[in-house]
Amino acid sequence: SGSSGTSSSGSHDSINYALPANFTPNWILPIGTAAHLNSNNNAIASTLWEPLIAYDGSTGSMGWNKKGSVATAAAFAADNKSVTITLGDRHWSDGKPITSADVKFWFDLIKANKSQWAGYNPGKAPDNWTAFKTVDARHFTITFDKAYNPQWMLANELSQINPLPQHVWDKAGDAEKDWAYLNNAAKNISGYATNALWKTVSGPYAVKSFSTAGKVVLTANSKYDGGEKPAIPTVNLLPFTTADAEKNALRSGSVDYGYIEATDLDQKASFTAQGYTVKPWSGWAITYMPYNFNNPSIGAVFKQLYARQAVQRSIDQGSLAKVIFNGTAVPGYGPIPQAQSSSFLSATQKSNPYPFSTSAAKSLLSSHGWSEQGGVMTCTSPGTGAAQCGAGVAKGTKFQMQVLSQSGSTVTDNMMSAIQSSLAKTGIKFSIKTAPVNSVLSQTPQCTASQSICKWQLSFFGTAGSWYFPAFPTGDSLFQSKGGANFGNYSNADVDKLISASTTSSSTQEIQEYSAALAKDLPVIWLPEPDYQISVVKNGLGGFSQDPLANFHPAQWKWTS
Amino acid sequence: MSVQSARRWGLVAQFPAPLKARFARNKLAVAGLLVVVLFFLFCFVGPLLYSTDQIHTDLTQVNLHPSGAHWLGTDAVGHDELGRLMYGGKVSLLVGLAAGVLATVIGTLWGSIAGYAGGWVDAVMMRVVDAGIAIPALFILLVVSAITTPGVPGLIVILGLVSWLVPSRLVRAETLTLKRRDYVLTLRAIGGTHGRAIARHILPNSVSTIVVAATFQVADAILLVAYVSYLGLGVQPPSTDWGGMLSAGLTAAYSGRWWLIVPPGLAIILVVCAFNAIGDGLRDAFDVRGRG
Amino acid sequence: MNSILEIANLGVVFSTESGDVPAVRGVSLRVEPGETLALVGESGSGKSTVALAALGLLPGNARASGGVSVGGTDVMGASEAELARLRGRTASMVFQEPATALDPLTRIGKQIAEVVRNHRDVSRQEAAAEAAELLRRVGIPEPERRASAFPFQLSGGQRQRVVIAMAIANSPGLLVADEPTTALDVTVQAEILDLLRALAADSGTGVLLVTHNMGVVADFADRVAVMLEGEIVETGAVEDVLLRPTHEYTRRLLAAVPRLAVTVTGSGGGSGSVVGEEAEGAPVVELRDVSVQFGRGPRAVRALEEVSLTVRAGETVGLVGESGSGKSTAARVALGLVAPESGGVSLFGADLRKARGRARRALLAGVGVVLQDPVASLDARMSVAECVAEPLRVHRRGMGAGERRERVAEVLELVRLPRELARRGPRELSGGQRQRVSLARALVLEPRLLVADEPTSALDVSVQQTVLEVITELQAELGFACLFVSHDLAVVQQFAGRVVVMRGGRVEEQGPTMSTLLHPGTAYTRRLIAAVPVPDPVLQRERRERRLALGTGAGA
Amino acid sequence: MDTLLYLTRRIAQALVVILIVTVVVFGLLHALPGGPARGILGPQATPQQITLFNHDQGLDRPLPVQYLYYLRQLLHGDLGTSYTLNEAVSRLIEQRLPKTLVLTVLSAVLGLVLAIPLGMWQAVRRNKPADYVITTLSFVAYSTPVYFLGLVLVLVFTQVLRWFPSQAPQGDTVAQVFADPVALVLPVVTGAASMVAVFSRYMRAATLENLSEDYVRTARAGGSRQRAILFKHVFRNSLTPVIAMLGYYVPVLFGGALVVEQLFNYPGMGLLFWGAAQSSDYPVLLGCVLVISVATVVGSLLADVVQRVVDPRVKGGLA
Ligand SMILES: Nc1ncnc2c1ncn2[C@@H]1O[C@H](COP(=O)(O)OP(=O)(O)OP(=O)(O)O)[C@@H](O)[C@H]1O
Ligand SMILES: Nc1ncnc2c1ncn2[C@@H]1O[C@H](COP(=O)(O)OP(=O)(O)OP(=O)(O)O)[C@@H](O)[C@H]1O
Ligand SMILES: [Mg+2]
Ligand SMILES: [Mg+2]
Repeated sequence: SGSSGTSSSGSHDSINYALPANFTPNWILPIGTAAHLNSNNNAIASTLWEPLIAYDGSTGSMGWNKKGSVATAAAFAADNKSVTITLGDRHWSDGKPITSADVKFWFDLIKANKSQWAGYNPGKAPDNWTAFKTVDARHFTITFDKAYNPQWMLANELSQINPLPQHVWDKAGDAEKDWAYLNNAAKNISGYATNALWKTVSGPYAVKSFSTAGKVVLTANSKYDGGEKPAIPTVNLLPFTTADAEKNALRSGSVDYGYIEATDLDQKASFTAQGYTVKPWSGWAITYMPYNFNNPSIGAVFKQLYARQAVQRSIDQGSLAKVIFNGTAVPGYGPIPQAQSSSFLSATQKSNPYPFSTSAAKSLLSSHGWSEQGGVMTCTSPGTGAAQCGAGVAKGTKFQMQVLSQSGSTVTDNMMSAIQSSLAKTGIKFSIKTAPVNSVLSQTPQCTASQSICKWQLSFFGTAGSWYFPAFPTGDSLFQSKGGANFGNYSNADVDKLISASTTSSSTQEIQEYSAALAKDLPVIWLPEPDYQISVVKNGLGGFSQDPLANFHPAQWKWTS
Repeated sequence: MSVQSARRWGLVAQFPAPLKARFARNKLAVAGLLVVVLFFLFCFVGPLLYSTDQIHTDLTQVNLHPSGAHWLGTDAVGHDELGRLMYGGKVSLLVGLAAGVLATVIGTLWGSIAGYAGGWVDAVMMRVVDAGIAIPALFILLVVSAITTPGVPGLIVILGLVSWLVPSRLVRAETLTLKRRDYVLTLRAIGGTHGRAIARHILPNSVSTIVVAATFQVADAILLVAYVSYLGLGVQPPSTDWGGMLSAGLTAAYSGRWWLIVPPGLAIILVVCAFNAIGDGLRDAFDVRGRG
Repeated sequence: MNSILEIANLGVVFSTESGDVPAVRGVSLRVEPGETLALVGESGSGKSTVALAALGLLPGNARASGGVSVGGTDVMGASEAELARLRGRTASMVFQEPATALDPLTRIGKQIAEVVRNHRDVSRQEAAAEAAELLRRVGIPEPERRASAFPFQLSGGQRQRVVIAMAIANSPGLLVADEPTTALDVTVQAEILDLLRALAADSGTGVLLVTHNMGVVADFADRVAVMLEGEIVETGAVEDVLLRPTHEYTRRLLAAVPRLAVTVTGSGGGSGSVVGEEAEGAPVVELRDVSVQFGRGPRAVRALEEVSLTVRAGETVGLVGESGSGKSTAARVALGLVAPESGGVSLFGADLRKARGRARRALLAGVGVVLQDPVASLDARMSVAECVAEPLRVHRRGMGAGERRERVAEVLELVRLPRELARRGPRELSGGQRQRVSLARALVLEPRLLVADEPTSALDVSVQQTVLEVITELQAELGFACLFVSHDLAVVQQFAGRVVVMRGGRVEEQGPTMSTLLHPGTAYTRRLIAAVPVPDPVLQRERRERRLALGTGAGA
Repeated sequence: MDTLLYLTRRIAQALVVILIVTVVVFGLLHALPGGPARGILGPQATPQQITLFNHDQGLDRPLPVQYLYYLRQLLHGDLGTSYTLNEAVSRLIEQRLPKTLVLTVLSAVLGLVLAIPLGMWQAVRRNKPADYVITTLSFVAYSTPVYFLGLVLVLVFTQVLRWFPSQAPQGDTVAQVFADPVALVLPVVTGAASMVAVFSRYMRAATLENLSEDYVRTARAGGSRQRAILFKHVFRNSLTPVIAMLGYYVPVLFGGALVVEQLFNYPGMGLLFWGAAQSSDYPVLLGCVLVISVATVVGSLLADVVQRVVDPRVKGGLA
């Protein structure tokens, strides 16, 4: 029925929540391949099957939200090589208790099918979990291959575990067959509301309807016995084709919880007048443009730290955040998210080692053998000496680079224009090519100089933030040599050591050092981190804070007036 | 007055007198011609009189209301909007004109060869055209723009390549009738070559069809540039075009920044209208039938 | 006075881009009930304009002065509604072009019924029945069935009959017929004239007949008015005007009319006949058992079936036959423009289909071509000089510009066209001039073969005469072979040495012109000859009687 | 018989066209650098996951093999499975196509219903003020980018006047869509605008041409009134060339549908196509292009057939 065409739920028995533009929910299972498990599908799945350990920012600060978790305690052994977890006294919606067997079921599924699993990263979970030992129905122990930082282990690995209703889902008694069976069942979207498989839930909500066009209606799970009792009986998750369409719906009042774009912020008053509150939702993320260090023409220049400094000093993050983003972005100077205060952030990163100054940038280049020719800096003094361009930079090399940037956002386009303009003042020519974000990602792979695909120089896919971290912001796949998402092949042995140390040692010292080292070494061009979204919330809806991990938690939503 | 302004336009000057007169009688067409000339002056001469920095952004001067310093205000990165209108107009007009002409040239060659050759050559060539019409232009645009950077020349080629199909059908239809004309047959009967038949008879006689098609192609190409920019595939900064300006301005629609939307919107509408009116006028002028 | 049509001092001026064209000046005439007035005169003299003015159908750019009254109604002053009441009832009109005069998408029965219902309050069924009856009256077989045909399913003659049926649907007092038979061949023409005559006799309808065919005038009219440059120069009874013309122009006009010799004593015979009968030259073009089919499947048209004919050097062969009999197709096969399905064609003794490249061009260099339609034969975007020079550009590539200009001027002179014409475009010429340009182009290379398809069809009789004389002279000089296609037997008789009569794609008979046309071997040829009207009212009356006695079984 | 022969020929031609389309589209897609995997799986995907994805989707096989495989699937009516949407492409199209058809067919019908009388009226009033006004308006309607027009309509009618809702009907089925006719008004009007402009021009030209035909004079000489001539004769004769144009207008309609669907939050084929293009979802892209090209080909086929019905002359003409 055309419910969203009419006004929002005045009754307070329900809420209309706008999903991000052009996203349609299409996967119910909390396990699956990377193609299926994006963060929004994940958020819906976690309201149906509560995670073992909810380690997120939904309580206002980053940490373990015990009310939203099945586990009540996790005791690490003194050597940090194993953990023993205690389950709460909880039940499935069909009345059966949640036991260690349900966790082991998950554990076995993932172990047996890890290559298919979205969360898999070689060497990490489940590879570094060597054994699962059931102690009793509500206690079990997981053993690791070596000692780990408990906070990291909780936040980034154990938080991925999701107790599953083994008594309903374990049809074959064989992990591989069960995986195939469950994934197959999940391929039938029209069965999501009817298939008995999906009726046994542990979370605060169950699916009432799940339309193939993307509208999902959740209804409170009356058997829920966890800590996050749902306050609103019916939750409507509404898909929108574009942000504009969503904003039109907002303006006509048919959405209770929606979003606007940075450029709309000056219409704040009109939304306030309509009974909304505008609440920016910042993400636990960083935004950057990777350099392709292996690019055959400009890679050698990128490898020079002074050159990267000159680029970084030509970018006025303060003005960008204030003017282009209308204040809805936070300058970021290193690998740790800066919108939230955290113990991971180093003073060096926080204080911005390379403040904006095109004249300083220019003199950096001039003092390394570059001079301006026709408005573009050109290497006139090649060589490896202190006042020379550096290894591999040939005479006559022009400092010009091209970014492959994500299309479809006015703010991004404006930011690129502004960056282009300020780089030009330094004498660096910066040209822009845009493509849909998927195309950008496809065209900016890790590569070696001889590959034809290695022509890319800079890449930008961070309109909504480039990289969302799990609760513990390590850089292992981002900045470690050969890391899976180290697109530009950045490589620095010292940094590699700091990254491994940050996950194994139990202090935050190492990660702060890592933060400082990368803020200084500039593995990428650091850019302002935009808010995950600028929420527009109906007055009277409260009782929650917005999770920087970019998940929504409907159970926390309440009508207060 | 209007006849004179029509005469000043080079193209018209080459047409035989009655054609010119007939064109001049179509008031909309003359108005269209005037609009096009004015916009060309605006975009190509205007910057000499009203000079602005369209290369650098100025984040201290963003979203300013129209004022003495900035007649049409400034945009979200601090470009003077009036200057930007001239700057973007250059691209829109240039790309529109060139792409329209390119499409017409390709279409004319393809259509006249297919129509003249007939038989299986025609069948094959026309199936290709059918397939081209059946593949959404948007798809081609997306794919091509993912492979190469659409600079101005690139954009011209891409738009030309997606829009030659309609003129090729028109020219083919024209060629099919022309090649059966007795003067072509006479030429063939005394041993004249195919090349001569196409070059001396068929193309000159389809010139009205071709010129009219070209005018409409130009109008369509300007619209297509705008559409392409809306989809994020247009020219890149610091360049811009009216379509890009308009779609960037759309987000300001609710913020009351009319000066970011109305000028590029009007410019597109006016110029496309103008080219359509010119095409219409030319068609009327070439059409000897149905007069009076 | 109770004239059905009375035109007093009519003047019509057309406004065009290039200024005003005074088409008609001070024309006065009247038509009495039951009488036929023929309006004749040279092309462009304003005949059609007068006819249109009679019904108030002048185009939008015309300004008329003077008075036109039909059955007492003042046409000039009448409102559109009054005119609508008048048209189709008091006065109606038959137009020249049967091909385009009918709505292609409406069944003919409905179109006729529409005229009936425009003026009479009858039911649909009654109107339909009446339409069928009208179709029967105009001689369309199986009228009930044919009423549901679309115009494209009818032949030209049948279409013209439908237009006539519409015109007589409400037994009008005045029928204006603008060249009602020019597009039709002689046999059909004769039938339609019979039909109109019967109508005039039966219902006392006055007829204003516009035509350039003196035979038709002689056959049909009671009185004649002769127009020249927008004015009437002579009026009188048909015998007087045709046999004893007083105005100099009328005399000139009549003198140029080719007369079909119908008795052995007639002089007839042009120069062609001198060489013709011996037929000793080498064959220049030869068709052997040629068959041609257009289209495929059930709609295929067999245009030629096993046609054989030969044209020898120095000889003129006339190709005659009713419309659609395959004359033009045969000519096109000879030129290599239509590939025969079976049979062989040789040109100058060589097989054109086997010749390629240089050899082919050499063969074709000896061919001169005049195709049927004078308007379509010249590229309107070229000047006359360019048109005529085109064969030179194709075959005499080495020729200098000056030399070429000289040669073009020479040929134009040959066809009696002034040099100044060379710079004009074809649109700026009269029909007759255009046809001569086309002839000049055919002659510019001094051909060994001239294929001329109806080279005089669009001409005034006077111009026609000039053109034929030119060809005859040149042939005597150059000795080329000539294949001459025409449906005008009188012209062929004058001009060709041998004649080939075609019917339905086959050669009906062939032989020396004189003997074949004076003593036709087949009933078809006899009928064809009998249907040709002669421009002598007395003689024509006799011929008509004889033709009717011969029996015109041939339904169109 | 004749018609049957003609139809077989046309259908054979159509199949050839569609085959060409698949080759071109398939070739172009695979000419894209990088392949879809990284785009689909996101920046966080590991190289192993990318290899696995490419293997699962058969993208690691040689291109001709992939194409033949795709063709074989196609012959079995299988359009593949979306990379991202967790649905078979055929199911997606089955869900989306009817919605888009509702929109485009309504727009086309509205467009024609307005354009045809307008065009005729203009022809009758040629070069009179009314003609100039309508001509100018139709030029403006044609020249306004659809997204701009849509924006203006939304702004005026949903935000200022609040006459219509800002979204198209949100139902998933055609019946649900029709249940909310008020919400259909703006999207349909937006889609119809350029249609009215284009087809009123065609109709005007065709009518003008027919008005100068001889048969009009014949009818007038038979005493028919102007009105009767217009409606009985000129109308039908002018309509045939306009119908012929309709077939080729199908892709344009789809292009317009994309924008309308975006503006009015109406997930149909246009958005499916756009989304697939944005996310490198090859099977969906291929499916959409195939559907659009089949629609175009079928559209022109239908236009021809309709023309044969309306115009008896065409029979045997073109075939
Ligand atoms: N609609 C028109 N506009 C301008 N001039 C016209 C128009 N119709 C006819 N004329 C001109 O008026 C003159 C008379 O034309 P009309 O058609 O009456 O001649 P006609 O005697 O019927 O000739 P034909 O024997 O060739 O049919 C011609 O010079 C012709 O060019
Ligand atoms: N290109 C064509 N396609 C189909 N049918 C044709 C074609 N050309 C001629 N025909 C048909 O072939 C037959 C012979 O035509 P042709 O033109 O040779 O006749 P004709 O004797 O020259 O007639 P006319 O005296 O009218 O010029 C006619 O039935 C005609 O309709
Ligand atoms: Mg006439
Ligand atoms: Mg002929």
